[in-house]
Amino acid sequence: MSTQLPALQVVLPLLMAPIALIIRNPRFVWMLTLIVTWTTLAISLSLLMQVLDSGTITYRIGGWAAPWGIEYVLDKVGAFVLVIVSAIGSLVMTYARRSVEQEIPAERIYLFYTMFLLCLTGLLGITITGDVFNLFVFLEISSLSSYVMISLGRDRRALTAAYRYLIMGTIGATFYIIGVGLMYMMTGTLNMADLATLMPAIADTRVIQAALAFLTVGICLKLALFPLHLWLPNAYTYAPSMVTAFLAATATKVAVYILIRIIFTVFGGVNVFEILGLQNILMTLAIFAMFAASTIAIYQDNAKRMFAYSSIAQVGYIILGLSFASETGMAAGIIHLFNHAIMKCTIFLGLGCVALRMGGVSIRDMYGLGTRMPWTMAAIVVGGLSLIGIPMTVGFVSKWYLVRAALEADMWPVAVLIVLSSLLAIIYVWRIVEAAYLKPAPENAEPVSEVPLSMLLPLWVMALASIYFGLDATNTLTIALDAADILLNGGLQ
Amino acid sequence: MLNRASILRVVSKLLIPPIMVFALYVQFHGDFGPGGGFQAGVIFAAAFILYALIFGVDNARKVAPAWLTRTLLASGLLLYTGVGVVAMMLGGDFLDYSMLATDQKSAQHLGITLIELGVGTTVSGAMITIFLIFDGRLRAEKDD
Amino acid sequence: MFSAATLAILISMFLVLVRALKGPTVYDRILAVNCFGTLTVLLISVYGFLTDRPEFLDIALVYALISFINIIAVSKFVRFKDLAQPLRDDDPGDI
Amino acid sequence: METFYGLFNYWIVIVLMMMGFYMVIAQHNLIKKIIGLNVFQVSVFVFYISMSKIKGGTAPILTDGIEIYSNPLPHVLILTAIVVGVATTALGLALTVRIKDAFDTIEDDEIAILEKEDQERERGTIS
Amino acid sequence: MSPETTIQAALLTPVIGAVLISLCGRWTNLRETVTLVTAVILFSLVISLYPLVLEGGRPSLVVGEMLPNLSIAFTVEPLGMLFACIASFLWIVNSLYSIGYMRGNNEKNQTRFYVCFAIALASSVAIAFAGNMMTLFIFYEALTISTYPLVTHAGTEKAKRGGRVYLGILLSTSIGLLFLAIVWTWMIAGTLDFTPGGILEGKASNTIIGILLALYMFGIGKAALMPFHRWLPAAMVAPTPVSALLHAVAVVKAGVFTVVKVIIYIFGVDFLSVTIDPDWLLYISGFTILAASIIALRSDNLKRRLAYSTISQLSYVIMAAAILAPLSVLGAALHIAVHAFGKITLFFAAGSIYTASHKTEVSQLDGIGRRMPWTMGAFAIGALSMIGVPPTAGFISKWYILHGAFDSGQMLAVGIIIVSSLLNASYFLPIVHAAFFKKEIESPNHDDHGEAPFTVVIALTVTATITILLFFFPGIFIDLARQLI
Amino acid sequence: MAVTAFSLVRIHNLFAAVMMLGIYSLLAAVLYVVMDAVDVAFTEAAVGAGISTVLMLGTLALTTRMDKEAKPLVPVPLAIVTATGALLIYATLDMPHYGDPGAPIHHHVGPYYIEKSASEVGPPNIVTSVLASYRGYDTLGEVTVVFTAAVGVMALIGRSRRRKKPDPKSENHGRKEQQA
Repeated sequence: MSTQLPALQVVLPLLMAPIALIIRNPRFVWMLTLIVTWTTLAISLSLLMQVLDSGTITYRIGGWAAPWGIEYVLDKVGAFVLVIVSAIGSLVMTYARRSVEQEIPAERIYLFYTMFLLCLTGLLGITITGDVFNLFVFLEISSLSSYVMISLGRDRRALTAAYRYLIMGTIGATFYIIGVGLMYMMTGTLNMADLATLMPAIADTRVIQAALAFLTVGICLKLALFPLHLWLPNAYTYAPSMVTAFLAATATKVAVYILIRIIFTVFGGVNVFEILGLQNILMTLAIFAMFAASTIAIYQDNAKRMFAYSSIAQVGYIILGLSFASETGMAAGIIHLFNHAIMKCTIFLGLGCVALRMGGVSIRDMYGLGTRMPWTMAAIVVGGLSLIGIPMTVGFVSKWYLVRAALEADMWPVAVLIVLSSLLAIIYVWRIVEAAYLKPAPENAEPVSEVPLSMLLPLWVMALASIYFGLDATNTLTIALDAADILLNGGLQ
Repeated sequence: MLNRASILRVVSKLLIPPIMVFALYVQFHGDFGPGGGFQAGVIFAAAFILYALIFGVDNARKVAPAWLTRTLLASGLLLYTGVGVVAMMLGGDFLDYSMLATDQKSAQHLGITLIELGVGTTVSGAMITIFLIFDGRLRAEKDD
Repeated sequence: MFSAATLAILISMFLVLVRALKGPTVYDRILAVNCFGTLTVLLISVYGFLTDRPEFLDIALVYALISFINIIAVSKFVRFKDLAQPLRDDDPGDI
Repeated sequence: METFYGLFNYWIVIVLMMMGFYMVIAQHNLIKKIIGLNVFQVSVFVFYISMSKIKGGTAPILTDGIEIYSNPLPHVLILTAIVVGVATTALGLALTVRIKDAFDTIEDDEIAILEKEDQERERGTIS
Repeated sequence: MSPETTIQAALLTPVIGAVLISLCGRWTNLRETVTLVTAVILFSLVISLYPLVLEGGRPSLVVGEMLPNLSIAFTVEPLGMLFACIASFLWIVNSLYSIGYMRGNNEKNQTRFYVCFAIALASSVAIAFAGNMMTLFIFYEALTISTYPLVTHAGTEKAKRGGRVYLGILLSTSIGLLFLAIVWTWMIAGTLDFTPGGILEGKASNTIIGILLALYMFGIGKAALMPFHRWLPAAMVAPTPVSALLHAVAVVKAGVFTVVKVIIYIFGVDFLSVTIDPDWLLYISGFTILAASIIALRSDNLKRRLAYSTISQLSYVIMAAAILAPLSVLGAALHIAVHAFGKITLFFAAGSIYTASHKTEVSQLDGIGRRMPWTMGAFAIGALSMIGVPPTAGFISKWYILHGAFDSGQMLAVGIIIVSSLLNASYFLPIVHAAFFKKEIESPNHDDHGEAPFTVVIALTVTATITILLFFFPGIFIDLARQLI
Repeated sequence: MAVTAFSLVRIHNLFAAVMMLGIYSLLAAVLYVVMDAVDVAFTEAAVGAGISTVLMLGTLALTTRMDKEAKPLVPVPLAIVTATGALLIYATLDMPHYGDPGAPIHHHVGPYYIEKSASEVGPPNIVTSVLASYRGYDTLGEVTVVFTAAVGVMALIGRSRRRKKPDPKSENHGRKEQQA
């Protein structure tokens, strides 16, 4: 059975989506989804073990060999991202029930969970596939379902947010398709490994350069790199709490993963960074993202929006790490991918708890919550500290590696910028801390109780994870370093 | 007002069955000529949409209540995935049709037919659902 | 002969297109679109014979069909501003 | 001249694509944005199909006596892409309907104003 | 118990204590008993390692790898031993004092106070025992975060502002400069372990060493080198036991401790003196000493005056280390201890005055010595120690620093020390004088008050006594510190 | 086709725009036929000209029929579009010419399908065999996308079961309740 795991990883949630549609009963659907997500987590973990043991796994769908059929390729990066996505998915799902019951009309809950399953399918499918077109298909599955999930938010602005995301996302996907088309035109194949072998011979044609440009822009739209981020803040702000937690922790990460795949696998044999000055462009944009987004975040009154901007800044960190194109930088990017997923998930889950009890997540809503919802706020603070990069949290590990990568590349101004921008995080995180712990609760406030255990538990699992992986980062870092090594030196083996 | 549309009604009544047959033709003739599950699904849905256009969403809903379209929608996808999973259980890779029968060609043929059927079912279900919802919405709006 | 027919159809398609663009009334446009559909059907069948691939007739058939439904929808839309009949109060719902 | 004929097809497609793209980003009407998206995507499809064409080839349905067929792979891809496109359109339209319900307009700039008001109201009620 | 287990226990005791305290929050007596018991256990654990370290043993403990090739490790060496002894001992005294103070002033959120205090102590002990720069940095930040709730304890707008400055300066210097320096050091040296003689020798050019030194010195914001000293006066909004914690027990001590540690174990004294001879550090610390003293002279608020006095005293340590003579390094290590006892006495006294009479300004203190003889007596001793007058401990450390300065011919440092001692005298002695010899100003607002609560008086008497005892028996620290050179 | 597209850019009557989109789609389909992509043409005819139009009409009926007043060309998007277009045109200069049998795509994976599909899979329609067998997984994804869209539309604007007495709030649940 273990040889079938790569297929099961994606097919299981896919298979359960229509079943969920037939069951309809919210409670049962929730349970089904819960079981599915935990199973996918188990599968992804065992896949990671396999990959760590025996190297890259390939799986031929339909039994057709690679360039003719579609192939699954799972290397360390992929397996790592799979674990991130499925772990976040299962925790968020555990958390979801109460939050969803409150935020989504009862008769639509089962549709919502169906969407969630599909979104999970899409994200997992993107991660595991070794075919550029298949990637597009799964990208669309995840995107379409996330548009719907976002638009189910309670505020009417959720609709426009989803609409804008739809437009931007589709433009991104179409750009991606143009890029794929251009590549296909010059090579005649869609398989990533095959493309990688054919690429060096034709790398200096203008078609391929244009293809690279289109792919990069398309993907950057999806991952909300700085000037292309406009869809993100509203989408994260007005989406239902659990959707924000899930998407913030996974969707942009998977988009980054696509970028890694394209740049380092498909164009692996070519030094793409030198062809188009891509390195400088990405680095500049990343640094801009770090500063601009953090600065905007400081001025937000809505905590969700604040952290949405912070997400944009953090994506900047990841891209910055990648743009060093050194092993350390790459590892920094990958590790931050993981770490940011953990901390953002913590924060947004925490905000979801606040929303459940207070009905809103503006700074004003948090006055005095430090004593009224101590566990929730403490978890948010842990996530916030991690965002700043305080030692003993995951954020510190990423920052350490980023700075190291910058220094290794002899770019000490960049290193200085990295630490400076993380200082901006102090300011916005501390706005929350002050509101929660130093402001008194409004006088006419109704009594607020802590959220139920089913929500606290996943929240604290995430919070503790962000401490644990900050203290013991050896395992994750070993994987990240290996993965970086493979990407830089081996392509798809 | 509807009386004036009697020509339409008669013509439609005459047309709808052939359209459905044509859909089936497209479905199963996909191996030899253009066409296949997707197109067939759309044509099938088109027949239905025609019905709904002429006789109203209410009547259409009677023919295809929500549970039916929902089941159509789900079962197609289930059928497709099911084929893959069965192939997997028989020891092949996911969607490896050659596991379905002993002879390579007939196995492939069986597999393709089945999944095309799945495609057709889901697509027709989806199109009908989407259409009915859009138009149902319309009436609901006007009532308010 | 088929080539000549193709050419003729192309020309008429162009003319119809002009009408569809210029309007001026909605009905002009509907008619133009309808004509356009019919002409496409013709074009495809003629082209099928031109290249000796009779399978193309299937496509032509679908076109004819879709075009028909389309026109009904459009006409109803123009006439009644919507596409279907009133719902009753005990509507079972979509979801 | 040969270049011109050889690439003319692509150029037309690119012009079409860009018109669609322009519609998407410049139009304020939500429906027209979606129409633009459609135009954009259809042009991309045509682009794919153009590259699959081979001189003297014919439709990739095996028949006796025909040797050259056009490349079937782009056709398959585009079949999928079309479906994805229509799915996106359907969702986009559904969203538009909801937006119309909620904001009573489908003009992007008017919505932006309404949203700003929302935001101010939010601040107003809390501060 | 093996030394490893002892280290483990010493690190865990305050953490467990914190948990217990938070559990006992509802029963105040139990809560405070737990605090005291934890403090006593911690101290006995720390002191039990003392003989071993004195004999030259360096017990160490590796907790685990945090990053590849970079572990969280603890090693007890003399300087750390010194710091840990001071911190854990003063915690006992400070707990006693806080009980009186917190109850006397009816402070809110007392449980949170004790919990954070215990965590801060845990971090301090971890800093003291840290075996490499990474571990030290981790707990350095932990200390910052855990003291933040203490600084903002009052929860008022003013407290919030103070907290902002406190956290802003400490975090931004540590993340912005210290962190960079650490990463850079690691890249150059390939290790961060504290090694006698330093780890940087021969690995980088003099310019880079210079830049690194600057990054470290300014990055360690807790050492309050100007211009990053603003947090100390800002943190004065906190209750007095917290100020004592900041100034004497943990925070600033952790800062100067780190400075000394970095100079000795990262750069290496000999290496520094032959490569770059950091005169600028001497100038800056000298400037800080004088400037802070002058500001202290001009402040009327007692605690503010004490805060600036701390800033100036901290720079003594930095300057002593920067002289790079063996004896002055010894003096630096000693001064950490001496200043701790002297300053905590002064703060206890200030808090005691506040508890008893709610007076905060220097000008209100006329004649108070007659009402609160114990308090003001202790204050006088503390002040003398700050100035460096025998028979107080301050004399000893100043003696060594001066000695070192003479040895290495740093006449500028000698001059600074002498001038600043005069300044010290001129801002402390008037207080003592006024308290005992001026007539009390009659004011209707202040009704009669006597001495502060009993535990408070005990605490400050103990620290004052030790300040004097240290003059006569300095061996306990000197023997340790001698191992550094 | 260009004419149609251009008119789409300028036209302000949404209804007319939808009609033009239909024509545009039909034209595309004709092009597909000419370029030998019969299956694609089939789908485009069914979807682009049929379903899309009907859906658009439905939306129009629910919203509005007229766009706002005419707008001049907006510079920023125009610049973006021109840049993108220029990049593409620039790229075309290195492209294999239209219909060129020597182009790489006619030499790698494509021909394999043409040669082997009959023996490996069976159906004479190569597109079908590629679609359903070689790249069957893509098609599964495609079906899932359709499924997603349908469920999405249900979730977005599906009506819940009606009560005997229609309550306007339950219809547009959420949104208006929020407003109220």
